[in-house]
Amino acid sequence: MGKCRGGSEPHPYGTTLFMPNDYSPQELMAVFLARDLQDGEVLRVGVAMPPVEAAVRLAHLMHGPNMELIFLGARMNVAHLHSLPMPAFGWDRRVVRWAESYSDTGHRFDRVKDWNNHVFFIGGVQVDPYGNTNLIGVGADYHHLRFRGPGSVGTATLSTHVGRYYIVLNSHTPRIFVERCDYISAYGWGTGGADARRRVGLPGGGPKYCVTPLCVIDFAEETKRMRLHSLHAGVAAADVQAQTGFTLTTSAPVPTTDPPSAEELHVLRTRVDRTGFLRR
Amino acid sequence: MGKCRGGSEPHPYGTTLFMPNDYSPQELMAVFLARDLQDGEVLRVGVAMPPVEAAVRLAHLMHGPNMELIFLGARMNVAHLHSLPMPAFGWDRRVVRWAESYSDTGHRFDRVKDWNNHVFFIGGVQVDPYGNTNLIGVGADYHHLRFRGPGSVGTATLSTHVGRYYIVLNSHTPRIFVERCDYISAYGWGTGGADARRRVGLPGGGPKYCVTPLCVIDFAEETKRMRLHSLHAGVAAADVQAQTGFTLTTSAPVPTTDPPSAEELHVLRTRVDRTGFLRR
Amino acid sequence: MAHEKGSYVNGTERRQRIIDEVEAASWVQDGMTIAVGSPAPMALVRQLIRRGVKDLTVIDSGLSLDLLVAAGCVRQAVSYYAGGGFGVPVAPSFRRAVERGEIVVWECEEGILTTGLQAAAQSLPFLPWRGGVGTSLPEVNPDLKVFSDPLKGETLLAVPPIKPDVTLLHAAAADAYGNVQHLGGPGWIDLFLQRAADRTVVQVERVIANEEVRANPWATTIAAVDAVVRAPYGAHPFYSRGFYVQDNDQLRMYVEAATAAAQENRPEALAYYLAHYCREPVTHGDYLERVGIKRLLSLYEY
Amino acid sequence: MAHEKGSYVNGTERRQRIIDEVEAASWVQDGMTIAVGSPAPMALVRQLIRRGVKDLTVIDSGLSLDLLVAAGCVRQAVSYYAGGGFGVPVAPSFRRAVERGEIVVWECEEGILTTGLQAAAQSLPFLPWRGGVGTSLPEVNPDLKVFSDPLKGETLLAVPPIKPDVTLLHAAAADAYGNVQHLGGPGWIDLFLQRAADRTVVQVERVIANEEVRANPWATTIAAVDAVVRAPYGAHPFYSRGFYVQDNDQLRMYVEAATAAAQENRPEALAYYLAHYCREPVTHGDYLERVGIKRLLSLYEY
Repeated sequence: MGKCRGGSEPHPYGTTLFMPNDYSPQELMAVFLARDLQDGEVLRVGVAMPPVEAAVRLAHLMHGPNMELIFLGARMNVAHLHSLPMPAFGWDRRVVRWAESYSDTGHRFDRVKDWNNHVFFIGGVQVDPYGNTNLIGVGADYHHLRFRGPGSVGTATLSTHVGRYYIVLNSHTPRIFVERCDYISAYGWGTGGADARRRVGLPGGGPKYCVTPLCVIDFAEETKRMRLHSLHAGVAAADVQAQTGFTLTTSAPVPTTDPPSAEELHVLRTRVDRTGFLRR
Repeated sequence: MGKCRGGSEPHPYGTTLFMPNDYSPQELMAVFLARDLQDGEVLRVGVAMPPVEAAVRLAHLMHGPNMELIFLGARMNVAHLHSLPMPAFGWDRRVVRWAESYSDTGHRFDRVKDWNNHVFFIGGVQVDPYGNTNLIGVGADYHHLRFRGPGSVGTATLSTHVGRYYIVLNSHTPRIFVERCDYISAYGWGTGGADARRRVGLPGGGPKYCVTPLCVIDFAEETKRMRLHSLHAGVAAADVQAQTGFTLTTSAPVPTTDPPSAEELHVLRTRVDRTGFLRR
Repeated sequence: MAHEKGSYVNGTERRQRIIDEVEAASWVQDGMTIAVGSPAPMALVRQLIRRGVKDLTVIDSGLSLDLLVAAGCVRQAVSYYAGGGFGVPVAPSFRRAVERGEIVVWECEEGILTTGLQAAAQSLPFLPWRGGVGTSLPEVNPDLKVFSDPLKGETLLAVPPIKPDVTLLHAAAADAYGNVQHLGGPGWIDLFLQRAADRTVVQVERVIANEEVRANPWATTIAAVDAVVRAPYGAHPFYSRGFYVQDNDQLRMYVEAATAAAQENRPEALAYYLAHYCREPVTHGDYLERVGIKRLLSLYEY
Repeated sequence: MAHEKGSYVNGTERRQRIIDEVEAASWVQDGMTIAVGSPAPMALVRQLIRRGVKDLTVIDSGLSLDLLVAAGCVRQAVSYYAGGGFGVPVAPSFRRAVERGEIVVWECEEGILTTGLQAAAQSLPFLPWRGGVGTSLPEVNPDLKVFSDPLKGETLLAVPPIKPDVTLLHAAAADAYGNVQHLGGPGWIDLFLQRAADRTVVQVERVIANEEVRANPWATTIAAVDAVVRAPYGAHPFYSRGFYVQDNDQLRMYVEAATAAAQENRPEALAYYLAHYCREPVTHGDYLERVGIKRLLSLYEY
C-alpha cells in the first residue's frame, strides 16, 4: 500500500481514532508480532494471550493469505473473510466454525517433521536469560513448591520442533525474568551458545523474540543471551532493566519499537479487536 | 434351533439341494471355522481366502449378532441384513458400503492392546510343525530365492497380538508343510512348548487350528506340535501324512470332521455363497 | 459361546450399550486411574463427586480437574495443563492441593502424555519422544527416562505406558451400539484417552439411529465404545460443539468460590457449589433442574 | 516475505495447488524414494513409466508395484505385500525380478512399515514395534534391529524412519488449496505415507469448492497437500470408492501378460501393454481415450 502514513492530516480510514501514536502496549505487541509473521507460515495459537490472538488475525488479514491458523485443533485459512473477531473469552469453541480440517483427530503430533514453518507463542511463570521457560512452578523443592504453575501444556514438544517461537508475556517483572528458572519446561537456548540446541538434538529454531508490555528482546547471535532489541515508546532502558532479574545486554542507543501504522490500527480495531480487548 | 438334522426326509428348507453329505471341502472348511468363532469377536479378514470370507459371514448370520467384521479397513456389524453375499472378486471394495467406521484412519495398529478378542486367518507358502508360517519365500539364500513369496502382509503384527488365529490353506502338500520354514514371517509356537510365545514376549494367543481341504490340525497342549484333530469325510490319516512333510501326531482313531448341518448349508448357499464360489 | 453339533444358540440380538450416568460412574472405584476428556463429561464427573470416590489418579486438565480435586476425589494428577481461566492462571484447588502436598503431580506435557497413552494402546513397554529433552521434566518425573536410541544414539525420553482403567468422554452423538460421532472435531486428546483405556464411557447429547451412523461411517470417531450415556447438556458448565457454549457465569462463580477457599480460607461458597451442583442432585436431570431451562437455552452456540 | 515499516506486500491471493499430471510426475527423479498409495494413483504412475524414471525405491504393494517393476523403474521395493490376484499368488514381474536379483526387497510388514513411516513423520531416529519379534524379518532386513527396551528390558524391534521423497496418492476429491477428502475411507496406509513424505501429490476424481470442504471439515483426511492433480478415472484399472470398481478385464490382461513374460519368456503381450497403456498416451486423457468411455462407464459401483 505504502500511502498510509497516518499523521495529523485526514487519512483514508476516515477517522482520527486510529492515530498511530494512540495505542496500547498490547496493541503494539500485537502489531510487532504480526509484522514478524511470514506468509505461508502455520500459526499455532494457545490460550490466554490476547496480543497473540490479535497478531495472527492481523497478519493473516494484512499480508498472510497463505497462513494457516490452528486454534483448538481446528486448522483454517480465513483470509477471505472481512473480519476475524477476537473471541469473547479466549477459548470460545465457536472458532471451529472456521475449520477446513482438524488436527486433533487422534494424531496431533504425528507430523512434527513438517513444523519447520510452524510458529508458536509461549508464556512462562519464569524466563531465564537464554529463553528457557518455566510453567511448572516456583520453589527449590519440587515436592513443596511455593507457587504451583499451570503445567507445561504442549510447550516441551512445540518448542522442540517448530521453526521458531516467541515468548510473549503479559507483564514484565523481576519475578518472571530470573537468572535461573527453578524448572525448565521448554528448552530455549539452554546454557547459551549458537549450537545450544544442536548440542542436545533439538531440531527446531528456538525462541526468536521475547515480547513484553515494555520492550522487545532478542538473543545475541553468538551467546544466545537476551539482548534489548527495542523499547516501546516512552519506556527507558533503565526501566526495563529495573524490571528484569538479570543483566540485559544492550547496544546503546536502543531503538524504539516501530509504532503501529494507521492502517494497522485501522484493521486491528475494525476487523480484529472490535470490542477493544487490547485496550482494557 | 436343534431340529434341523438333515437326512433323507424332506426338511424345513424345502429342497434336497442342501443335503449335509453333499458339500465341497471348501464348504466344510467354512463351516468348521464358522462354528469355532464366538459371538462378540472381531474378525479380521484378509485376501484370497474364500472359506474364510464365507465363514465369517456364516458365523455372523447364524450365531454372531455381536461379531464385528473388518474388511479392507471398514468395520461393520451387518447381522441385521438377510444376506451377506461373497464378493465377485475377493476384494471388491464395495464391501465398505457396510461400514459403521473405518479402521484405516491413519492409525490402524493403534489399539493392539484390545486385540484379545480379535481373530484372524493366515496362509503361508510354508508352515512348520509349530505353526510358524512363511510368506517371504523359499530358498536357503535370501538373496537368491527359488520362489519369492508375496510378503508378510500384516501377519507379523496380527499374529503377535490377536487372541487366537487360524492357519487356513487352500491346498495340503508336502511343499507347504515342511519340517522347517526357510523363513518365518509370523511366529506361531516357535520351537514348541506351552510357553513358546511367552518366552519371546508375544502377548497374543497364537494359532489354534490349521484347516486344510483334507483335515483339521491342532497343537498338542504340552509341546504345541501339530496334531491331527479331525479328518474330512473320505480322507484317511495316511493320505494326510503322505501330503505332510513332517510327522503329524495322531491319536487313533482320528474323528471325522463334523459335516455341515442342513441349516448351515442352507444359510451358506442361499445367504452367503449364492454363486457357488466354494463349490468350484 | 458354546454350541452343539449342527445347532447354535442363535437368535440373540445385537447388544445395546446404553446405560445411565449412575451405572456408568459405578465403573470407577476408589484408587483407580481415570481419564477425563475435553469437554469434560460433567454428568459423569458430578456422579463421581456425589459418590465420594477417593484416591483417584486423574488424567485431566483445567477446571474439571480442579473440581475433582476440590471434592477430595484425587490422589494424583496426570496433567499437562491446569489453568484456571477468568484471570486466574492456575486452577485454584489444584494449586493449593499441590502446594500443600495433598495431591501428587505426575508431571508431563501434552506430547509426552499422548506418547504414553499411545504406548499403552499399542501394548508397548515404552515409546520414545523428543519433546522434553533438555527440560526438567525427567528430573521431576523419574518415570520419564532419558536414554540413547538403539540405532543412532540420539538422546530421547522413554515414556512408559499410561493406561486409564476408565476413560470418561463427552461427544455429540452415538448409536445404541457404541459408535460415537463428534461434531466440530473430537476433543483434544480424547481419542488417545480412549485407545489407551481398559474401558471407555461416552456421554452424548443425542443417541442417534444406527442408520444415521452408517450414512457417514467416516464421522465415527470412536467405534464400539463400552458404554453410552444419554446426557443432554451433559458437558455443562462447559461447551458442547454444535449444541451450546460454555456457561461463563457458572464457571466464574466456581473459580471465585474455589479461589476464596484456596487463597482466603473462605470455603463456604465452594462448599455450597459442591453441595448444590454436585452432591445433592441424584441424577443429571436433577442437576439440570437446578441450573434451569432458561439458563441452558441461553447458551445456544449462535 | 520482506516488508517495510508500516507497509506490507499485501494483496496476494491464496495460492492454488492444482497442477497437471505431467508436472506432478516431474517431481519424481531417478533414484528417489517414492510411495504409492491405495488405490494406486495410476495417472501419475503411468507418467513415471512414460518418462522412464529409473532406480526408484518404491513403497507400494500389489499390481501397481508390479507394473513399475515391469517397466524398469524400480531398484528397491519396500513392500509388505506383492500379491498378484486372478489366481496368481505373487505379482509376476516382481517375483521374477527378485528371484533374478534385478531388484532388492527391503523386507517388512504392515505394522513395521507404518512404524517406520511414523518415525519419519515424528522426526524420531526409530520407533519400537513388537510385531516381527521371533520372525526372520530382522535377519533378512538388517535395518531392523532387535533391542531391549530401556524401561522393562522387553525384546522389541527398532524400526528406522522410512521417508519417501514424494508420496503419490489417489482420492475422491480435493479443493484447490490441497484439502483432500476421501470417500469410503482413505486407502490403507495412505495417511502414513503422506505424513512421512517430504512432498505429497494427490490426484483426485473431482476438484471441489473450498466451501464444500468447510461444510464438513472432519471429512478432510489430508490438509494442505503439496499438489492436487485433477484425474477423473485416474485410478483405473483399479477402483475409486464412490466412483467406479476395478476393471478386472484389464487387470487380468495385465497379469496374464506379465506372467507370460516372467514365466514363459513371452514378453510381447507385456511390451504391448506397457506401450499401449503407459508409454504412448501423453496425458491421462489420452490414456482414457484408449480405454474408451463405454468401458469406463461400465465400471460404475452399483
